[in-house]
Amino acid sequence: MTNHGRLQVAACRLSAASTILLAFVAGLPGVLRAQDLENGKALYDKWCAGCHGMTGQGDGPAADYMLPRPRDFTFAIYQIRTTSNGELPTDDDLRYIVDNGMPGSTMPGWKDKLGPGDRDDVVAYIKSFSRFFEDGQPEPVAVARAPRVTDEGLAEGRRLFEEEVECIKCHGAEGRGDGGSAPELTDDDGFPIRAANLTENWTFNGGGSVEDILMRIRVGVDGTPMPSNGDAIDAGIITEEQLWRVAQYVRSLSPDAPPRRQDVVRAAFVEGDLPNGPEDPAWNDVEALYIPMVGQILEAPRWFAPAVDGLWVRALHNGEGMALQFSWDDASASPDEAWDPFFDGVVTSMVAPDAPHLEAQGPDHLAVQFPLTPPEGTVLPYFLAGDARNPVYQIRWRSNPDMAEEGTATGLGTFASGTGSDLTHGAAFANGRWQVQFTRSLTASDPGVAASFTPGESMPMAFYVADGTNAEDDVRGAVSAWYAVYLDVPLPPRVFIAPVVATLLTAGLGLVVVIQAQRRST
Amino acid sequence: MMIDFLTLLQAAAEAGRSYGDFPAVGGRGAVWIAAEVHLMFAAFVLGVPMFAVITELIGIVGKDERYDKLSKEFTRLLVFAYSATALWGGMLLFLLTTLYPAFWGHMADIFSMSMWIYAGLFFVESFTLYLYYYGWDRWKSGRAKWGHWGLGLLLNVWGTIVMFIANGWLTYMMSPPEGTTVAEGLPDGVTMWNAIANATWMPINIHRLIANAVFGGSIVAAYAAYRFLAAKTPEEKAHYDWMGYVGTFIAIATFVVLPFAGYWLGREMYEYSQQMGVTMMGGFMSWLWIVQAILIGVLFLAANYYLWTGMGRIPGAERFLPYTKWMLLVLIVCWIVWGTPNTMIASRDEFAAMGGSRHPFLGVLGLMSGKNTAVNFMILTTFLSFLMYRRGNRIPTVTWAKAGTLTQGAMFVLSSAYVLWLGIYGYFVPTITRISYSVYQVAAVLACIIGVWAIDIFLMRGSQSRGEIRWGEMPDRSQYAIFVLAVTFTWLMGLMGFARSGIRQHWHVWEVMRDTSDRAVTPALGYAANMISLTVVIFLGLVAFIFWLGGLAERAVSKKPAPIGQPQAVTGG
Amino acid sequence: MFLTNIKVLAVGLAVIAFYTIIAQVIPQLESEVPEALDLSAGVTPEVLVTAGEDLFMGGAGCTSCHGLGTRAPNLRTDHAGEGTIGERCGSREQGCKEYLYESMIDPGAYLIEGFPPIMPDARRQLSNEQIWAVVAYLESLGGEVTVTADDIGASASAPSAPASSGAAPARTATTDPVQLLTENACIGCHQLEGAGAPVGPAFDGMGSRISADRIRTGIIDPEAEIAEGYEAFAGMMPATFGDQLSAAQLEIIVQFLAARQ
Amino acid sequence: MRRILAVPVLLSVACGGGGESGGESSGGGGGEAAVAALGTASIMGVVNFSGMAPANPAIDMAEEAECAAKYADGPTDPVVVVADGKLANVFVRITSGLPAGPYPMPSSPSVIDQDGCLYTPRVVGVMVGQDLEIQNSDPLLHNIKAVPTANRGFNISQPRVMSSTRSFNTAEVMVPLECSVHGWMQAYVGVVEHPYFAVSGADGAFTISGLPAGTYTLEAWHETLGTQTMDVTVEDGGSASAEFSFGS
Amino acid sequence: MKHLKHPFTQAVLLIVGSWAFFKFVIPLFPGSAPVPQSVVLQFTLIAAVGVLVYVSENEERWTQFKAPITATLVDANKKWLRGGLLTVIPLFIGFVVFQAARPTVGSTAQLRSIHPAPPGQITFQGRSLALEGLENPLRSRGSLEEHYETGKAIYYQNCMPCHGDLLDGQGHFGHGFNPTPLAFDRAGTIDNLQESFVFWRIAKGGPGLPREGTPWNSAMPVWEDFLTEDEIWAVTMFLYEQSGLEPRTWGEEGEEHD
Repeated sequence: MTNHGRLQVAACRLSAASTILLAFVAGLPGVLRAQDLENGKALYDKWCAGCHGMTGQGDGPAADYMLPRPRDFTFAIYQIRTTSNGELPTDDDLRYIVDNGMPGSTMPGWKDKLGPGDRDDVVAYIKSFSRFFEDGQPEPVAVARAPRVTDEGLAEGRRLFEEEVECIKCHGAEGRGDGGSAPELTDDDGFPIRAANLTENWTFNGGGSVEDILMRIRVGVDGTPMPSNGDAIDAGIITEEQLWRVAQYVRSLSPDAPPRRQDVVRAAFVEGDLPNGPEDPAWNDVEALYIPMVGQILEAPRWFAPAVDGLWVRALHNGEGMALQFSWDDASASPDEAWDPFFDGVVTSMVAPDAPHLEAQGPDHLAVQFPLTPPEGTVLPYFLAGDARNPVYQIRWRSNPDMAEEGTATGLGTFASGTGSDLTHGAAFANGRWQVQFTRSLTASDPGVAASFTPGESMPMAFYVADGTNAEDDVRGAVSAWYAVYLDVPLPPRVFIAPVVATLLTAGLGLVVVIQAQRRST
Repeated sequence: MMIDFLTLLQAAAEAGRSYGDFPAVGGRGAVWIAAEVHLMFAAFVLGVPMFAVITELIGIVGKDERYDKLSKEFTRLLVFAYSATALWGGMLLFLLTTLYPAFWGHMADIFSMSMWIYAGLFFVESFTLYLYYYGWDRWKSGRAKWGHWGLGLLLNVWGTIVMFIANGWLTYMMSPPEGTTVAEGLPDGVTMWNAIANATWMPINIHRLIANAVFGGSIVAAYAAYRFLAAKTPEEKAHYDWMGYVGTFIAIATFVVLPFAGYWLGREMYEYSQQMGVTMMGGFMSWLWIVQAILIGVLFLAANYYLWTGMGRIPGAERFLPYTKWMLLVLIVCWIVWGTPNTMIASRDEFAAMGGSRHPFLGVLGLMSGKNTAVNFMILTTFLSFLMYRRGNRIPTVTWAKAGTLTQGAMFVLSSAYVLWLGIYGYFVPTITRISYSVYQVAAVLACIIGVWAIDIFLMRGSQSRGEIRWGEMPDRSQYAIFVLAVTFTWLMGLMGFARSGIRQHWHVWEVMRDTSDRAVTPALGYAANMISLTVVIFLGLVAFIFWLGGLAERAVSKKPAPIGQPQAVTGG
Repeated sequence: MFLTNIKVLAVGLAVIAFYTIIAQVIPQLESEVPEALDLSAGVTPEVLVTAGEDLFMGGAGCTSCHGLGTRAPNLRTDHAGEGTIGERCGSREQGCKEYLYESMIDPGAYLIEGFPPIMPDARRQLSNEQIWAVVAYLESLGGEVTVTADDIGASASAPSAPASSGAAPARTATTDPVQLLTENACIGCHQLEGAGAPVGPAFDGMGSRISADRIRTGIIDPEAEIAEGYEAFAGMMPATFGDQLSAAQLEIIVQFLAARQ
Repeated sequence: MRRILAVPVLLSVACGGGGESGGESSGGGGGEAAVAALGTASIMGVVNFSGMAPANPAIDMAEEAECAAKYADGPTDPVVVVADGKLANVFVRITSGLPAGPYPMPSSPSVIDQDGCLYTPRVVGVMVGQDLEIQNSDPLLHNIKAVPTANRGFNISQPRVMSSTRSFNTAEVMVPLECSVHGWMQAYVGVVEHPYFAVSGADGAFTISGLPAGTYTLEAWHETLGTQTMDVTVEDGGSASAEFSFGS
Repeated sequence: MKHLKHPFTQAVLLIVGSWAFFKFVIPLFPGSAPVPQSVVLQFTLIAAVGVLVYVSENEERWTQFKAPITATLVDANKKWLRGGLLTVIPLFIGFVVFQAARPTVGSTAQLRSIHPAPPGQITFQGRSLALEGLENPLRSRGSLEEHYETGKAIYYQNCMPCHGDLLDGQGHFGHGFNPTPLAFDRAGTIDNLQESFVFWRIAKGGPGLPREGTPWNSAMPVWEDFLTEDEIWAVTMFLYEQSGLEPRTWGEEGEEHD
């Protein structure tokens, strides 16, 4: 660089500094408190450095265990902004993330932990990691008001989603992140990254409201492949209202509220035949239970970046047999060559601490387990594939070759397959979602291999799901704790007799009291 | 194969030598019932003499024959209760030796000497009792009366020593001295005295001594309450109303200090073994203390209820009535705080909504700081009720009456403020510091009680009366409160017995001698509650029988009812 | 009067019932009795099997080799088409339990083809009762449990574990370091020239990583310092080698390993 | 991991984008355009390639039929473009020897087009502050994503035929451009603080003109073949030749 | 207004009001949460007992309170009310019994002991370790700063996914387990415990819980399989440091209600 340039730089740096200083001094009196970098640093070192690293490079001790990685502050690339694409976020943007965290990632919200002043200090300190902030910050993008949500609007949104804005390219036809370009996506650091599953708005990093979604579409998500549509608006190709339609459509892909947490899957009693496949329309009327799934990080080899975060379970029985239907979002039917880049990316970036990695994509897995014998009292087998004392009965399914088997296990990796019932299965993959059905008789033919189910009783049930393209296998994957399936029974007579008896008894007692009182009063 | 079978048979025979079985309730159940009923009778025969000696003293000092008669009436019951105690004690002994021979062998091995002394003292105690009862009318006046009272005192002394010895055995099971083994005899450096005077011996002694006084008082009160309800004449009603009051007074007055003894005991246990301490307070038994809190809440409320309804028969007490509802509010709030479980019972959905097994807001109340504060407030409130009751029909005449009352008020305010402050501040300090706060709180409450009481004694000196207490004008429901008090206290004793015994879990002697029987499991609270209820029913049934017997004897002794005068309120305990 | 009696009785019983009900409605919890490992007299086969299972799965560390099927035959599942250990030991002529017991106290006696002779004498880690418990457990895997208290008593008088007898002599008086390492089952867990398992730090290149003194300490007191990266295996190496090797043999091994650059 | 290349501190401060464009004067177009100011000398060079050129990888464009249709023999990724021993897409610039600025700003923007799901040109140079015009000639969605280290990046969606303009305010060689929708698409932008740079054409030739007399260091960069430097001396009005030679 | 002063109305209002308070108002307090049904019931019961004491402690109030009840039972002009109550109350009881008798699929109430009693000694990686009286050896060895950093790294690599950055038991995997992972950031959790207790829980995890820790849904891994003794001590130290709580010491002792 030339002397001249250097001087100029120095001069402008000075003026920038003095401007900031001036702004501070001017804004101070009583209203604003000066952001305290020292305090910010102390708080940062204590609470943030574990992931983001002492020098803000996103290389804290936990970083290698995560995918996506923690933010590297030194480049000032921030996903969640209200400013134009490529620009710095405003302080409010940063504060918003510090306050609320990033759902769907490991970043928690800090508003219950740190005071407002403390959070300001942390924001100030985070900004000090990057020179870009020395130039001041831009204004938020102005956004027009949202049009009312209408059916036509949603249809228009869908059209735009698929044909004009072409969100479908990455996010897929039904928004489950299974678009044609999805397997090759990487973030700015070259780590593999998934297109968001738009059917789970509670996992959207920047919030799941229509307004949040619009802003992401409008200005993009920096550091990720998600582009800004600002230029398209400027060029007159897309109108802002159309973007609102897209946002409204995207919001409509998710349920109104995140699935409520429940414990028990009710297997309703049906007369006659059970559904004959996972896509049987009969399943549509059956109530589904959402099971949150999390990484198997309990026993080696642990897995910190599971692909599947939830599983929907439905169940039916007809007194003779029972059917369980599972559906979960998985962008690929593994193994899938198209996803090799993603698979390779996961393998090279997830430095699993416990075991060497897979060479090639395996199949997708689903396992559902029950205690082999109904539990006594509160004693259940260990929820992770049972324990030596309390074996579990597992039904396992694999996508390729498509097969299901049953057997017992007494701990992770001890599955012994066998035949204990007339288990059959069906599986279907479409638009980034697996649907699998298991059907079997209620009673096991071999009680040493399979569990039996009794109508009217709850049977504990736990799950395991793995995605082959995410470098998962039969021990690295997503697990759940114990839930239960309850097989409905026709109401027994005592249910009707007991209330009648109780009513009559109470009425009789009441009469006695009345008669007694009247006799006394006279 | 044959040999193997024989070996197994032999093994079974050996196992049979360590443990016996009992039909229906099982070996443990049998010992449980026998031990608990024996214990309740023992508490009765220790508590009632205390009661008798105190009332006799009041009678002597106050020259009031009512108290003397009261005292005698109960000593008569004591004679029957004594044999019941011995009977159940014998039964317990037989059950232990037949059902737990190995364990009993171990105990005998260590304590044989003290067992002989125990038996000897039992004789001495019996004879003292006979002398005390049958000499009542002979040594009626003057010095002889004091001598008679001395006999009563002696009776208490023997009883206390007997209890201390037995406590030595049972506390040894909880906290044996270090180095003890199951091998024959005691190791070097450990003597029988060490085994008796172990870590929890003295706390248990004190705890039981106080509890016995409460127990004696509450059973006496229940007896009086029954007689009150059954009374046909106003005189009789007045007498038993008064008797019920005296019994309740003694029960409540001693009950107020019972939690402090409990703290000491718990503290010693924690110090002795962390594992035992955690099992007791935080772990397996944590819910037992919620049940206990409910029971003690009932006790406090019933006691206050009795006092408040009793104020209806005291002329002038109506001026205090508007305050009772606020005191009730304090009691209820404190009861709720004390009864707040730290480990809540909830479904998974509820746990999820709470974000864990602890409620983020109420969980705070589940901690020691909150509970301790609540208990101390309940004690202070009850004490205030007493004070109001006592002052009901009095007009102080001393010149400094106003200042005195204000000082008393200030003491109340200061101590409650201090207790409250410590309770709140306790959340902001480390556990170890917080624990010491309970001591300060207790000290503040005790200081307040003693100080206020001392002032009150002088304040009431020579006070004028607003009118005599109309004994006998008590609503029936107040008498039921006394029953509730007695039953609850008996049940509470059973519960605490389970707690004390249960924390040893699968040990006969903590970490020395294992319970290797198939009933080594510490039962769940439901089973324990059934056993407790069973023992309580047996005990109360027998007590009722004894009372009935006493009634028979009474009728035999004097056909005509004793003349009833106008008894005075007890002014000191 | 009668009514009063009834009322009093009712109040009393109601109070008792109330407390009893409260205690019943809360979830019932019984305490757990930790299993006493008193396997001496009057022990039943069930107790032995359970205790043996605990040992096999946990304390005794059997599964670190027998669970994988690569270092040693997998005992819990089918091996070479002969079924689980309980099934296949029945073919042994001296009887199943005798065979298993002997295999445990003298592992060299019955080597299975294809596996390295790396199993240590079980008596180094387990008491006589515990060994029988493991035998009972292994028998229970597909076979009938025939171990009884009798067996334990009968073998109790047999020579006890070499570890506890103080200065038990090494099996042979060899001075060949490789033979020593093999005989003492070291290469079961440490790799030598690529052979062996990576449970402990490899012998290859050991001299370049740590000093001779450190090697010596490591053999005599394995817990003294755990090599980086092997923390998960801490506690697996028996501390009995100091007694088992003669001073000269120990020194030979130390020098041999220190020279492995 | 690209970011690991540390940012040189001296280059690190820019002043709101306005700082260095303050010296703007009339100037020529991009690298090839004539430049009025500082001098009249020029460097005319050529980049040779010796040996067998590596085969360029084929691209599976099945998902974009409209693009695929433009390539008769099937699309390939033009990583190394060699014709008659001449290497194209080499970015050449002067790294030292220039007098202190300010330098004249090229008057027209540099242009990069997305056509047939590939970037043309694949390598482009811009001066600091100079506009880069990004065109989309494909009737389908591209996003153009710049992943610089010293500059602020951008990521623009271009759902249809349209164009956007961006500029960089700090020198950076090279700024990668990519398309997330089409993982194969790759381009490079050389951002230089002066206008003396050029990109070799299909014939391997490049020209840097408008230089004052002096001795300069030239640096040639190729995305897979690395960089080479050489010193060149020119006189006023004269023209020096420079020849780079890459090989496989 | 006259009705409001009547003890009967007051009693009814007080009981309903306190129920509403426990059920609806307590969850509104800052940082609060819905109160489990069992607790609401318990509290309401206590409040009802208090109300009963209130109406009956004073003769006059008691008579007043009883008046409407007696009137309903006796008065001739209240025949319809009497009849109505005699119908409605038994029907309501019948309904309640029906609800109770009907098989439901709702989750069952559970009781878990948060802090079960630790054993006297444990086997840690093959060695016996007496817990009673055991202190954190790191506190008297080396630099505390360094141990804290070690502990921090271990926490973030292993514990954070469940127990969370905030130590509030709500890490990104926390919601998948029941019971939810323990929060360390509140008084009444680890500050009630000696460090040896924490060490035991970390080393042995969910599978090492005693019976009172059932149901064994605890997802706490057995960390002795992953970490060394010193690492567990370091992470224990980190927990206290980071949460600003102090471990319970072995010194002077007392009890703690739970």
